[in-house]
Amino acid sequence: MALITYREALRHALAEEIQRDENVVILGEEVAEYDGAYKVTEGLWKKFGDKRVCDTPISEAAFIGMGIGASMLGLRPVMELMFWSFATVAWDQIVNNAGFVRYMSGGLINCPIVIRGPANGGTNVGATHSHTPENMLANIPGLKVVCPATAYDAKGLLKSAIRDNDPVMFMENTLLYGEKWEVPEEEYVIPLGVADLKREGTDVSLIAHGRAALTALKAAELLAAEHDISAEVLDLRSIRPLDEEAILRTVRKTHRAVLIEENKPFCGVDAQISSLLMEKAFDDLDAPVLRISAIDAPAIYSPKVEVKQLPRPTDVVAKVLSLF
Amino acid sequence: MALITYREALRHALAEEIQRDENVVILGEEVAEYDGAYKVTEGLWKKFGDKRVCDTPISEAAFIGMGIGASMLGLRPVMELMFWSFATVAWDQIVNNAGFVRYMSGGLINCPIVIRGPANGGTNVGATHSHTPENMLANIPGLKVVCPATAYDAKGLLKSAIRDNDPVMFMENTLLYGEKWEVPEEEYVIPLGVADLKREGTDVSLIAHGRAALTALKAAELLAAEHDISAEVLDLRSIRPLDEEAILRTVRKTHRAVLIEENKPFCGVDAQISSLLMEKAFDDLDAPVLRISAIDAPAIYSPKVEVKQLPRPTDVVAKVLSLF
Amino acid sequence: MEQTVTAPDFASSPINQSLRPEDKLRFLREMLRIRHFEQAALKQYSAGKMGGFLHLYIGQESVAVGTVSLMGSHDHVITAYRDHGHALAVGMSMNECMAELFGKVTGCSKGKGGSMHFFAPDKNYWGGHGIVGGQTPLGLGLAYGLKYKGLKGAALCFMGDGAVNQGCFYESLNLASLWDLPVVYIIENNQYSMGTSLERSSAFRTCLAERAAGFAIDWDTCNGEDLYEVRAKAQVALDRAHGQSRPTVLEIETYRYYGHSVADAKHKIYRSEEEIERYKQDHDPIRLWKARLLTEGVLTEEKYEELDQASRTEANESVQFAEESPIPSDESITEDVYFEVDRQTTAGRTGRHFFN
Amino acid sequence: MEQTVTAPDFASSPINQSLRPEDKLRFLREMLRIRHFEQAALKQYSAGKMGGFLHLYIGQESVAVGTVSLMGSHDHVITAYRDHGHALAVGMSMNECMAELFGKVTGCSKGKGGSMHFFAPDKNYWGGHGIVGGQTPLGLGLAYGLKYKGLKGAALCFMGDGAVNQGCFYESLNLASLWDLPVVYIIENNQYSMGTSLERSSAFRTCLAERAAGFAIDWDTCNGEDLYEVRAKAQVALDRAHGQSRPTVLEIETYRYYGHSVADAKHKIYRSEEEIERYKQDHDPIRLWKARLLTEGVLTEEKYEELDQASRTEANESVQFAEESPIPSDESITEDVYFEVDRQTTAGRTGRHFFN
Ligand SMILES: Cc1ncc(C[n+]2csc(CCOP(=O)(O)OP(=O)(O)O)c2C)c(N)n1
Ligand SMILES: Cc1ncc(C[n+]2csc(CCOP(=O)(O)OP(=O)(O)O)c2C)c(N)n1
Ligand SMILES: [Mg+2]
Ligand SMILES: [Mg+2]
Repeated sequence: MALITYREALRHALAEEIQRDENVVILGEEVAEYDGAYKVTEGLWKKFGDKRVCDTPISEAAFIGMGIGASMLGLRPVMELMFWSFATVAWDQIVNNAGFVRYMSGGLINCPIVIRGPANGGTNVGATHSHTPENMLANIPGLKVVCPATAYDAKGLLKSAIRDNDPVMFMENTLLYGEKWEVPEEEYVIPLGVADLKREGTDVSLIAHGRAALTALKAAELLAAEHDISAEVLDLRSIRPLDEEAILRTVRKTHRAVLIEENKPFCGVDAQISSLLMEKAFDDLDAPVLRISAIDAPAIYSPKVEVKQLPRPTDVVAKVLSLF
Repeated sequence: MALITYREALRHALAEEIQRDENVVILGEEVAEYDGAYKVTEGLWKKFGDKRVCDTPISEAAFIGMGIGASMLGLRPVMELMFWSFATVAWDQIVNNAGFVRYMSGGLINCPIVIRGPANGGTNVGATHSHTPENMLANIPGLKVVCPATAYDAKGLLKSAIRDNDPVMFMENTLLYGEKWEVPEEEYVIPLGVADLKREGTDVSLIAHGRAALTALKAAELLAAEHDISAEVLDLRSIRPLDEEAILRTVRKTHRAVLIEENKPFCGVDAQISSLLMEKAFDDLDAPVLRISAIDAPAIYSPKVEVKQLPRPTDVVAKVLSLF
Repeated sequence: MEQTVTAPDFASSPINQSLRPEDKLRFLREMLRIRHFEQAALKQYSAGKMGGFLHLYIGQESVAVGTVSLMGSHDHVITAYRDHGHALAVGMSMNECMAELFGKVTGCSKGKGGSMHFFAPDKNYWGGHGIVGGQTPLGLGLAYGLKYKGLKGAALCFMGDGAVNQGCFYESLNLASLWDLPVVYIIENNQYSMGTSLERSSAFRTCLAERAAGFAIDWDTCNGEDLYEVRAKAQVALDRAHGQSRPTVLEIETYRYYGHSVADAKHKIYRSEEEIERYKQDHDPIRLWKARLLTEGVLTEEKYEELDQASRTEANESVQFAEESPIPSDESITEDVYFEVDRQTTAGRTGRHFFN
Repeated sequence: MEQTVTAPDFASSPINQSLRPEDKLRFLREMLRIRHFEQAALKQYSAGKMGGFLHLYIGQESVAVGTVSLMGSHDHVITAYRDHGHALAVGMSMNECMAELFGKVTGCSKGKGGSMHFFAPDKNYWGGHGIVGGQTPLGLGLAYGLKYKGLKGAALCFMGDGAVNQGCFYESLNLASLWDLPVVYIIENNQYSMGTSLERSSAFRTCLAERAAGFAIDWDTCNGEDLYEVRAKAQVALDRAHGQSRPTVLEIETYRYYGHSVADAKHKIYRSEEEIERYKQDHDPIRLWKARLLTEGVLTEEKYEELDQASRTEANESVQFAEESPIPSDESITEDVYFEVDRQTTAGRTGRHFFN
């Protein structure tokens, strides 16, 4: 297996799907001639040309809406938001059009669109550029939300997202673009709605998504090495659909859970996971399910401080220890 | 005490605050000459004139942003969204400007704005007009979110919201505008962040906000009358700040809780309340905390069916009974 | 648009000259269908048979009928919440429309969309959109999709005079012009956005459509009371879309007789009864079209009565159809949310999609 | 804007004629301060002393300095993320700006905003906004606030040539015109939005500012390399704001020498090195201003060296200041979120505000 970056994995997924289906088109700011602000689409414009890879003006409401309209006609647009933070100016299109058009038409209209881009803090770009809206968008029935943590997951999930006939909000992470993982050469897809048990353990379940899953893995290593605690790490990968069974399975095994996410705490995804465990695993729990989220303030710029605003492995370790 | 409608209570609060502070100005679509789409501002334009009560074009992004800019200069705009659903087109302004400007300026700039309007389903206006975004906006540190359930609360909370020096998202309910409650003639305010124990009980805590609090009250009556179960009803009133102590107090008293909201379930406010109870009341609970939310689909139009999409007293009763 | 001394007679424009008598009668019939459908709907609304809002199109019928009459097989329509007229004009049945208003399972959206959200993709009709201006980027997307697929078609995107103050419209204009997309934005200027007159909502030089000039987009204005003019001017836009793949903004002057929605109790306060009466008397598109056809000898009073009566009957029958249709089941609340779930594909069976 | 045969000399316009030599030297000094501040910042950025983005204003200095030089006590400024130039021009110290870039507690935003989010409300400077176009409704709000309070002032709202394609700008134009609000939208047209040239991002007739015409707003274009012209044209807009409470859109042609941000490695690919060189040689606002003042006899080479050196020194000292300043405490992460909490008012002490 080749060791490739998260960025390359995404690019390969895009290239493969462009080749596979003539209705797949990539649209977004700087995705074509500039090769992408974060170089995810590097080389694709050169390879596939103007029609399939296309630069847009800075008009998220219009071009996301345009993609939705085109998807209603049968195209499968893969729209890049330079940052998911910029979804704030296309919120209406995403929620009311992508989210609801199928429902309001009684199932007559589909919207096979993917909206993708990075959604993360930790890069010192300030509060306006550090949104993690997976919780808000997963609140909307009609939308699907995916947050891959590794190159392998990113590729397999993006391919599924593009083939999915419902609108998929695909949230990447700029801090991971340059990280490498093993990715098979042969084609594969990862279904949406299947969590990945990234580490087995017996004492506590660390449940996370996106980059927080990697934080959890590091914490698990520390717990094993320094505290003799065997932590299982479940990466949700897909927020909606959600792999509820996997969540219940791990908690019924370890009887303890710590939920980690980089979102802000109030009504974060982990609030939902916690309430799920409350409802369906109450008797399986030996201790309360605890949560670690970003420190509850807008993203601070100061680089040395922002790193502490997001959950770190040591934060997870401390939280886990408080359970024993 | 006079029996007045929720609508009148809001109107009185607006009129009193306009008279109290020359910086208070009401802005929104049809709020002036038309007397308000839902007649909340009826008569205010006639009484206070063009300067204080002002109709805007259908440009939510611009006029909400304008209100925020004006609030930075010291005005205290009270902006009406004809529906909170239309916040989708002003999402950037609400989140990034109102929510973050104080933080990003290191506390140099304040944003004493109120954005108010109805946020509810149940009126057969379809998915685009039935948003309940209290969960999403309470996710944003920097914003405050209030959801009054009665005329008394609406008046006292709106007055506090207008005097508050932070941005307050004030969510009303068209189904309540015409309902009447006792409201004192004398001036009063209700602080944000204080829940209201609307009914005392011993067996189970029903925790809710907005119209769901009234549903909970009706359920409590049914439970008492038909099942001899004594339910306590806590109305959160304010989502952020949140009266955590009151939540813990009631649950530590009854040891059982059912959470009711009209929001969609995934990452709804009650996901947060459940996770709070998980973390801080785990040992106090005799049963899992259960949730009732709107049925998880975009709001259906069909009047006879939509009424079943939102939590009804009988749904609450059934859920409570499942705990015993 | 400068006022010319003698107004041109658009009856003589090529697209109208080629009309056969039966075409002209069909337009009359279509306008009457809209009017009678809505009058029946209004009656049922008042009788408590439906919920939510009901935005009537009555007074504006010539716009939908005139423009839609030009559509070829690759032309598409999208509009706002005042959508019954366009729906019927593209050929939707009164039954499915009335049933939708009644919230019945036989409605065009199975009772899920309601008055503001009618759809018929099989008739190139993409709704019915409740958020003011929200349809404008979607219309752009239809045009983009047509161009992408290499089809010679256009997207007709309708909007109100108030909707022009939503920003996404301008973003769409820029994209349409920059990318040569075949979209025709039709501003149905009925002079009011709810209770706000045009002058109180919008700053402009001569008209709203002129705002398109700044984006290097061709624009025109049009007297909507005259079906011939509507067709003639809309055809210019369609030709531009089909031939040059260029957008147009066409502002059509029109008028609504009823309130913004049926719930609008103030509509005789923000505008005078005389104004409404004047429009009904002197500018009614059906009345004018009828007079025109009588003059042309295409129509007789008897034929008019026949058409009028037929539409009335159709409307009444649609009420009965709606009345007798079943309401959606409780389970249907969570249907039509996800394609994959509805079809029970592997994707739809993987993971939890709903959270009650 | 038509090309006139002999370009007018804006030195002779009243607002420039009244300038004293020391004013002219002050403008030079301000431009040099911006340039040296940013060059120092670039060096520190490359040395890893700061995070995030760094969008340099170098090449555009005449725009901020020229326009801000006209501001009276009730005039206000708001801009986008390329905000260092405006910040220094309104009188912010290099220390607080550099410290902000370093993420230090002594920064203008206590290290919370970073490069894109500078603020100094005491100097009528309202930021520094990261979302493209997001400042345009806020600028409208400043103008509205001024008018509401009965103050004779204006809001200068700066934006890029790419930002004109955000819809809220047009919503703002409509409101500004409809309500006679004293806002001046200044498009700093540096010909690129990131890697996209003007022609690839925007459809227009003669220029971007002309889009304002559709909203019945006065507009003009301006050669930004000439400080005199910037002042003369901006003064017309300010007079209109102050005297008639009317908005203006002023498009100022300018150029940035560096990439979109320092991270923009491709900026010599989407535009040619020759193009950049040509601007530096023939259109540099500082070089041109220097030449002008030398010609006018207001400046000597020695004086120039002195000013240049002073700005360099100030910049270097600001680096040292930033370097030596403390970083924010961990607790400060949750400070400055809510006024009421920070002040520990009753409201701030009631209920839970934070949820970790
Ligand atoms: C974004 C948004 N803001 C406000 C509304 C409420 N609203 C619905 S229709 C309408 C008036 C629209 O007027 P116009 O565009 O002229 O269309 P008309 O009703 O005259 O057909 C308003 C304010 C809405 N649906 N969406
Ligand atoms: C809504 C939004 N979309 C995209 C971006 C990313 N972005 C930041 S600056 C920029 C280019 C803006 O160009 P222009 O307005 O010409 O200003 P300039 O950088 O030239 O000063 C882009 C695309 C953003 N910050 N906000
Ligand atoms: Mg109208
Ligand atoms: Mg630019």
